[in-house]
Amino acid sequence: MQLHVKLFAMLQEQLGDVIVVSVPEQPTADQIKQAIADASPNLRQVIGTARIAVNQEFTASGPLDVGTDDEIALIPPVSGG
Amino acid sequence: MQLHVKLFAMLQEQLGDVIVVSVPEQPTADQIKQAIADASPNLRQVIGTARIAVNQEFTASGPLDVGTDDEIALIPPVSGG
Amino acid sequence: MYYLNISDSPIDVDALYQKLKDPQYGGIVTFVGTVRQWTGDIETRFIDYSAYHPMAEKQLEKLAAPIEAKGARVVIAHRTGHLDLTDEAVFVGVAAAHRGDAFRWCEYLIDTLKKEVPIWKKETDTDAVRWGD
Amino acid sequence: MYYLNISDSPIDVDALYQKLKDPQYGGIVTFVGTVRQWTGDIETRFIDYSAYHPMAEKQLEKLAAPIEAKGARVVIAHRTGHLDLTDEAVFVGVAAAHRGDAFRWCEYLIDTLKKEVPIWKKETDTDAVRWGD
Repeated sequence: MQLHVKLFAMLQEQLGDVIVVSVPEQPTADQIKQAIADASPNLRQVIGTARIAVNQEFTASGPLDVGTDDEIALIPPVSGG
Repeated sequence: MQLHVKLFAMLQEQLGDVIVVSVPEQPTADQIKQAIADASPNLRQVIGTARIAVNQEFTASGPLDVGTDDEIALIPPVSGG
Repeated sequence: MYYLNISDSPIDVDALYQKLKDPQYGGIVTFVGTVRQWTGDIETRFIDYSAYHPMAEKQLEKLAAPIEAKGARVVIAHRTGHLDLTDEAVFVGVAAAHRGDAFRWCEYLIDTLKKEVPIWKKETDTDAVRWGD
Repeated sequence: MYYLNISDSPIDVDALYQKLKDPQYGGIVTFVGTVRQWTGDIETRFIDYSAYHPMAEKQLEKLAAPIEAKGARVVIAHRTGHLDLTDEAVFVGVAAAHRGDAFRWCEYLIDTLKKEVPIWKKETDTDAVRWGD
């Protein structure tokens, strides 16, 4: 399954607004992050510390019931405030 | 020794800006309060909860080295803020 | 350097806040106490605050100096005289490099002010006049 | 009802403070985070903040709602875009009946905002550009 993943902050600067990755059905957040890291190995570390959000909610561990209609985002460590 | 003691808040309303009381030489704060309470027995309770300040500093326990030139004040429980 | 004021003038929250801004501080915590309408079943109409002025100002200096000595900035203002509902009675502000310190010191200052600074409130409630709180 | 805002407009501290005033609250605690010049040996020139807007606003609602459910009022604003030294980046205000609650909840909100709300800073320092903090 192909997912469009929104990118932000330094990842957006490096990779653009969206990255398209191939993942298994019902992927875990870690599988999505792994697919992004495989496509951008020099950003592996920051991708590793990022979280996945689905439809603007942070995800828990475990398989995610996501399809191509869902809004997926990779959220690097936040630094507001 | 006669002391002029400044009054504030409800004590000022009841007894005026200053009360003059007779106390022993080097009185303790409790002795000053006792002299004021003896002069105003119906205000004994609030006088009991008040503190004595000398020259705009709260006093510790023990004899106070005060004379007629010092500024003595009876400070009822404060309620600013 | 700290700014401390006790007067009958209305408290200008924005002007006091501006005194706390400085490139060296990243966190500004302020506490404002206003005249509240209800305390349980008691309804307040207005409050008169009075102070033993020179001593109250000295006490504020004693509170502010040790916090400033830690590198923060302190701004405290207390209004006296007649205050209506929602009027500001007290402003306590601390600017510090780190926000945890600013929170801690601001709360310490208002807690200690309420115990150690000779200011009194006379509350005119709908049912009675009450001194203190 | 809470007021939450994330935008490029400058933060109007006084206008936000006014939203917290109400006869039912006696204590208002605010935290303001400003752009600080020095962090150790690093000198900051300016900061650009960006946000994942709809999610950031949802996250703020999740923070504010439980505090409002306790009877307090919450006002939070975060600025995005280009900020210079001493510009306000964030305002967090809580009005409550009791000041201890207002301090606790205000600090909880800024602490949690810094962990859970998708906003990022890009700091342009004199020696380098740095993401995050």
